[in-house]
Amino acid sequence: MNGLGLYFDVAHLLAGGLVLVSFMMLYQFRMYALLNFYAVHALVLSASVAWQALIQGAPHLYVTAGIALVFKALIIPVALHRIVQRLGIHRTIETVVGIGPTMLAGMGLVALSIGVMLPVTGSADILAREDLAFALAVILLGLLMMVSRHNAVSQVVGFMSLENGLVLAATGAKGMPLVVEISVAFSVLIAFIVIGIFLFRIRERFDTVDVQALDSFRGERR
Amino acid sequence: MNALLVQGSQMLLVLALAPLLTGWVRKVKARLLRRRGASVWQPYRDLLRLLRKEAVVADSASWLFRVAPYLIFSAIWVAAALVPTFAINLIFSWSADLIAIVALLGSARFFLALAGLDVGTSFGGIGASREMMIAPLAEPAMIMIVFTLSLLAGSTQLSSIVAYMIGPEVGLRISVAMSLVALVMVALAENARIPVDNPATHLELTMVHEAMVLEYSGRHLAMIEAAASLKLLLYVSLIAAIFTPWGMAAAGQGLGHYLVGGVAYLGKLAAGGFLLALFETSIAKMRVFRVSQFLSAALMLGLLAVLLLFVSRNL
Amino acid sequence: MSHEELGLWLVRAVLLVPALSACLLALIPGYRLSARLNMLASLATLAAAAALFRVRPTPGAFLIVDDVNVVFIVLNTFVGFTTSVFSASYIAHELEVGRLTPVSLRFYHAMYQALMAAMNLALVANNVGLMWVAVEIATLTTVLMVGIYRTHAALEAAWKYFILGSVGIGLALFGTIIVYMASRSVVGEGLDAMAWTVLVRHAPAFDPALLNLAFVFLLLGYGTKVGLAPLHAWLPDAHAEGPTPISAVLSGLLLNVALFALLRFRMVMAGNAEALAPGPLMVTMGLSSLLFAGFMLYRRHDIKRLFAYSSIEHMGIITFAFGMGGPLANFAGLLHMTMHSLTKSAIFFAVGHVAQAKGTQRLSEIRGLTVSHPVLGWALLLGVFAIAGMPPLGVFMSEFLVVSSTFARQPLLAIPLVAGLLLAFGALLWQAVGIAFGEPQGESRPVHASTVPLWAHLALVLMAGVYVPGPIVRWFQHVAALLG
Amino acid sequence: MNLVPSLSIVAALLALGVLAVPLAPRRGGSALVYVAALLLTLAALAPPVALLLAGVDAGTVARLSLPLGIPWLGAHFRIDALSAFFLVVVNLGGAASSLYSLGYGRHEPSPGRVLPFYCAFLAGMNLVVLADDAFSFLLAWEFMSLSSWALVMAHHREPGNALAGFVYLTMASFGTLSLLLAFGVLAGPEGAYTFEQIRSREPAPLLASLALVLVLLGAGSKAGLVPLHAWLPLAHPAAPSQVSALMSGVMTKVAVYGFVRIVFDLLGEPQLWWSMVVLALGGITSALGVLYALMQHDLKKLLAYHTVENIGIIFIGLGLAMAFRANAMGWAAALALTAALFHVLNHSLFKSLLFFGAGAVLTATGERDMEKLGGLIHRMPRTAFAFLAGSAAISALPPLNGFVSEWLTFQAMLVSPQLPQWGLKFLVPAVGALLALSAALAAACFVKAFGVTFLGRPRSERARTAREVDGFAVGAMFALALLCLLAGVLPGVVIDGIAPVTQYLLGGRMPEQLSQAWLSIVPITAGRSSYNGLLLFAFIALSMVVVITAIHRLASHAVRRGPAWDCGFADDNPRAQYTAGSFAQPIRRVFGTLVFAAREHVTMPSPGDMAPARLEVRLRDPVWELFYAPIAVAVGFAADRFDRLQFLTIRKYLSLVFGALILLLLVLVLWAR
Repeated sequence: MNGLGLYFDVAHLLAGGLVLVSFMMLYQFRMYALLNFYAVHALVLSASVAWQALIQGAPHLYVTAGIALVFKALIIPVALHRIVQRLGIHRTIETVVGIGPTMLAGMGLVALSIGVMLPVTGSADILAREDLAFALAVILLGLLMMVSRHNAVSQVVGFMSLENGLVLAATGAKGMPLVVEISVAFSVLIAFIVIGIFLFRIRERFDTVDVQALDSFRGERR
Repeated sequence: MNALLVQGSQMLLVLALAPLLTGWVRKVKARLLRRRGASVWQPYRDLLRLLRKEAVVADSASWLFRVAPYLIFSAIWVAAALVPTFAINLIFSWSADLIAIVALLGSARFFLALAGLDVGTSFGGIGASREMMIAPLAEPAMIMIVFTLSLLAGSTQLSSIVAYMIGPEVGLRISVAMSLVALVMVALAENARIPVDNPATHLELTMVHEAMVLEYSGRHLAMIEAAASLKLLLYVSLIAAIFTPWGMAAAGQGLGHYLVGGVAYLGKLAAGGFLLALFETSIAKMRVFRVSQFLSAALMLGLLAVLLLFVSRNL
Repeated sequence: MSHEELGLWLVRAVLLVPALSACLLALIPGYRLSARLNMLASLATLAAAAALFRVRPTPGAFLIVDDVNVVFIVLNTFVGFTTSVFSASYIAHELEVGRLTPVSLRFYHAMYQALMAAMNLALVANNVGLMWVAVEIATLTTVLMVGIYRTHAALEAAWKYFILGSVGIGLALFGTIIVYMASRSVVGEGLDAMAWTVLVRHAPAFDPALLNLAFVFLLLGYGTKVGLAPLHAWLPDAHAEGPTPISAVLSGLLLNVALFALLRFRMVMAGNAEALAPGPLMVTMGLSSLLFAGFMLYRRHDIKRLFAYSSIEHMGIITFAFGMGGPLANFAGLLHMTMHSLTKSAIFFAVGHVAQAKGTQRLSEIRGLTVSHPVLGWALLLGVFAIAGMPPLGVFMSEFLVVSSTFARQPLLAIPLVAGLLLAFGALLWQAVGIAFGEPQGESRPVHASTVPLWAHLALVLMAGVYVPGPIVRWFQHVAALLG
Repeated sequence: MNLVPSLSIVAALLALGVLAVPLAPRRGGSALVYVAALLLTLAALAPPVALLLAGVDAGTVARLSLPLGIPWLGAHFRIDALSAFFLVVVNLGGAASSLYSLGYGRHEPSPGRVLPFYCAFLAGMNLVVLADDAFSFLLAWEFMSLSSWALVMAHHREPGNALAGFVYLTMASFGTLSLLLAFGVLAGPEGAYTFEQIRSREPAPLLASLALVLVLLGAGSKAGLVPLHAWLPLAHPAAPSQVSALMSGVMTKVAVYGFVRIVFDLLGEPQLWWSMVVLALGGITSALGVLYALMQHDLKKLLAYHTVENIGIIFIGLGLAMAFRANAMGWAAALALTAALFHVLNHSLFKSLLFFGAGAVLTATGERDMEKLGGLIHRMPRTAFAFLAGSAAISALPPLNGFVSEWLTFQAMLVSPQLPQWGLKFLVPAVGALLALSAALAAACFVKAFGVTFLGRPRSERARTAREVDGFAVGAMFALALLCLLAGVLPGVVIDGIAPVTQYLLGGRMPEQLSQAWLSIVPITAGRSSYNGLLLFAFIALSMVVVITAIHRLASHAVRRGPAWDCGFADDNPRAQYTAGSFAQPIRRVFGTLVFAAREHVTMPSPGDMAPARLEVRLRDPVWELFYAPIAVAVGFAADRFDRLQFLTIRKYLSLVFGALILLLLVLVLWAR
């Protein structure tokens, strides 16, 4: 069982690394740094997926890993760099609460996700269980990022890290069908969002689709 | 046939005696005030004179104005004829119990108030309005008295109540005393006597009954006056029959009993009239809006009488 | 052709007819022709779906037609068809006014069929993953259609819908993954571990903790699509800013499809004795939606947003009913779903014509409709009463069953339920009285409205209030028993 | 006994309602519909009358179930003595109203908004009474509310009607939901919704009490028990008058039916405190109802408030019946229930009559405000006569019918000392005082209503030029007036007609009345109390005839017309008359200061100033301020607060989702512990 132990340790390490990178993303208050860390996030994900493909003997997962590597670690960060430049978005990230409390909340979320996964025993194998706990933590941290940042781009980054958590979970579930399709679908979704941001010229906030329309409309004309 | 005769004679008796009682009260009042006063027969003369006169009816009056006096008179007459005077258990006495008699008087008042409104003058309105303020307080008080009596006697029939009051079971009861007081108060209010109303004045601020009938003249006024007398007689008879039932004849007893009953009745009327006059001369009329308090007191007394009944006797 | 084969073809027809016509419609320029084609395709789909009542294929790895979904498929295709009829007369007016261009119309029709295909796929999918994909496609197509007017408001509504929907999709996916993990250790790897039929059969052996976690994510993920408060935010704006046929389809169908997905998972949950009872969660979400929407209804100024909130309210009631469970409440929930789709889409048909006739969606400018447009006015009023649960219309029966059975079992839960119903009723009544009665105001353009779909829906709702056909009752009862 | 005729008539009425849609705009269409409605309601009278006349021991019950409604249950219908009695009330009112509308309906500006719903309303009321399972009952109940709501909204352009309709239907919905909850309790979690099943279930005492409270809320809100009456004086006057008559005279009785059916028939053995609650509510309702009525200037509103009072009287009777039943005093319970049901019939007769009269006044003058009427007795003598008869009847004046039922109620009260409970012993006389008070106030109120509207001199040009209404309307009013008199002088017929109902519900009945000497009515025994309306009527009529003949023969019959005496102040301005407001002023001062916090404010111009003096009266509605306003304020406040959620940013909405997720996960963690 030594081999399995190694497999397990590496998978564990990579998944844990993903959580760590998520935390580091939470810590950033520079736009470009954030984007760079997102690239790292995607990179770690790609490695993790590739490792899963190896140990599960599921070659199709390499496709997912490839998507993560090419699309998420390269194309998207570059595109977002461009958008930030082109649209003249502020280089600093405005947070809703300070970085410190956000980090604390993040710790709480990790504790929560472990607490939720603790009662899962027996039937589910350990690997999946640990993986799932990390994936859940990544998802929650991604959500936290979305709700604690004012900038549109950092919110998109939050969503993308959330999605990375999903892919982590999906690949961790051994033998799950449609994983590749799902990761492709999500990539399309992200592409849509990024294109949307570009098309609608969403500079500062998620909420308004045009700078001219700022605050004039909030759902209902009074 | 005999029974019908007795009932008929009571009907005529009340009609005949009513103006006399009014005259008697006026006479006593005058004497108490050290005036000589008109003859006790004066009311009869007044009525006859009024009957012979032509009636003057206001232009704006409707048929109701002309029908009402007869209606009022008939209702009160029927009611008065149903109250035991000299004998109980007359043949038609069961056609209306005490509640129905109260309601008959209510009918009369209803039409009197309408007649007051009919011509469309302020006086009629003021009278009707005040009368209808007094009635809603007097009637519940009356109903409470009825409750007390009928709970005691186990019946709302006047004849049965009287029979019970003659009987030995009554005893001295606080409830009975309270309902007597309440009944007297209600009677004063209903008959427009001092302190509630003054039958002898035409001062607009104080009038109630007289204001309503101000437009009446001739035979219509005669009917109204007769009805008022009958009503007074009714209340005196009622109080007499319930609280001093002695001498009352029962149905089917001989002529002698009826005669005794009749004499006793006359005596009771005389005493009642005297007391009324005495009371009226010794008290001042109250403001209209004090009347409500006066009658609320009667109502409270009546209600208290009912409640005390449960304490004093295991019903 | 054997029975089995025929059934298989029918299911394929239900999926492929709309999918292929979506491609075809994307190529056809003329709007009249494409509107007709749209109707024709919808009718064909409806015919195929109706035939599924009689002929059913055995469940495969990907597709399934069973008692649980057959009524929804037929309902889905029926409302899809009537809406396409309504859409034809609605779109003509929009073109005249110039709110839509021929190009965007081409896009609109293609998307309409794509949406139908996606919803049908979500309903017939026997695979949780496939269903997830279908719901996602349906969401994306509606996002595109909501933004079709290209106004700021429409774009913003679409954007909001897109972002919130994406997060919902993510949560639902996570739940789906967990379900797979729970079943994998029992059923083994592969497609089987995601098939409904298998999941329901093996549910008792699943790890309850995993199921619990999965259900939380599924409830929130699909609940976002259902529009449960506090996940509802996209719903009112998406309804209000998109074309009205899309509002009708959103309220009448897409919400149902999402709820249907939840129901499937609820069945799995109900199968596992140790798992967290899904009831309390659903009851809480249902009640909060009901009460929240009830209050929101009072301050609405936009007629479509008003009815969108009413959809939230009704989704709350339905979720509550399924949360309560038991044969009566489940039956009522199913009936309520059906009635709500029919009624709400009918209301949106009426509202679409009304908004065209008055040239506005603002409630304050829509007054005295029964005077200025008697047919539309009375139909709208009837629809409002139907949705408010007045007899003899269908919703009354389901509300009767929900309330009375709840009170007999959990009196304390019935109090907020009744309060919410009354609250929402008061608001709807107040708004409806303003719309339908009083002196007519504002402009009043002639509208060549086809009210046939509208009346057809209302007639069905009326019929269901007094008489529900036997076969449907048996299906509902069977499904209610399955739901536990 | 067969249910098919009754149900076919309901179906025919519904069909007529549908037919009325195309018929309404045509000439003569409205008359056609009303004739059909008249014939149908008359036909609907036959089966229940036959059932009631068949007598006590017949105990006939007809059942029918149709495959409608809740599928596995079907729709059950049944006619028994109780439903038969109420069918008579409903269809009698319906027939009278249809007859009235034959003429009155011609003045309807928008018949299309009245006719279909009128027929539906009649059908709905019939159906409530016939229903024999909870679903059909509530369906018919709410259908009845809905169709009457549509009728209230018929004149939707008049100010205030929208609010009236809103309050009405919201309250109706509240009532229906309460009843729904009550049935939920009664039917149990398995959904035993037919009345047959409910009867056989024995609910636990606590649950039964819960059901009673809910029924009081549900049926009470429809009937108009204080404080649930708020909708009634808004909605009843807003409808066209024939509908006001139906709503006040008949629909509130259907609500009473609902109460009786559930409490006496379905709920099993009553508990003692139930009767106390009902009695107290009845007493308060009757007194407050009439006080409200006295403060009104609007003729129809006044009548509507009077309905509240009469409902109070009916509930007093019902409460007494419950008290006696709880103590196994069947005969006394029968007496009290008979009194209540008698009053149900009476009120349906005279309230319809009075609303017809008000409708006639409204068509003739276009006014409901009494302060602008007056002197109509000269212009509309027949309407005035009928209205007078109705006023006398509702004021409980002998020998008319209103008195009989109140008399019976008093008789039932006088049995109360035999109850063992001290609470009831004390409560009943107090309620009796309230009843007497409200009866006397009712008389005052109708002196005001009749006196100010019909007597005196006209206060406006329109009143001066009013024209008598058509023959159908007058015919309907006279028919009802005649029925009021007949029920008053021959009450034995009605009491014997009610006997099967009490026999069915309580297993006891009042002594047979038609066999009593002279057709007197005897509630318990002849020695205890008796009343003979026929004799009283004969005596009064006879003595009137005798007196009038005697005086006209023997004394004077000359009449001279002259101007009214003006105290020397010659200003014959009709506005110097007493008005409704001034008439009620003494009562307002006596009762109003306490109940309505009535305040009078006099603005007297300074000497030499020619401005008119003003007297302002401010009344506060305690029920509205205590119960309804706070709810409205709370809902408004909450709606405003929640409304902010419509205007959040996407980030905040996402935070909501995030919060919900965290919350649920926390629940999960805690759950697993």
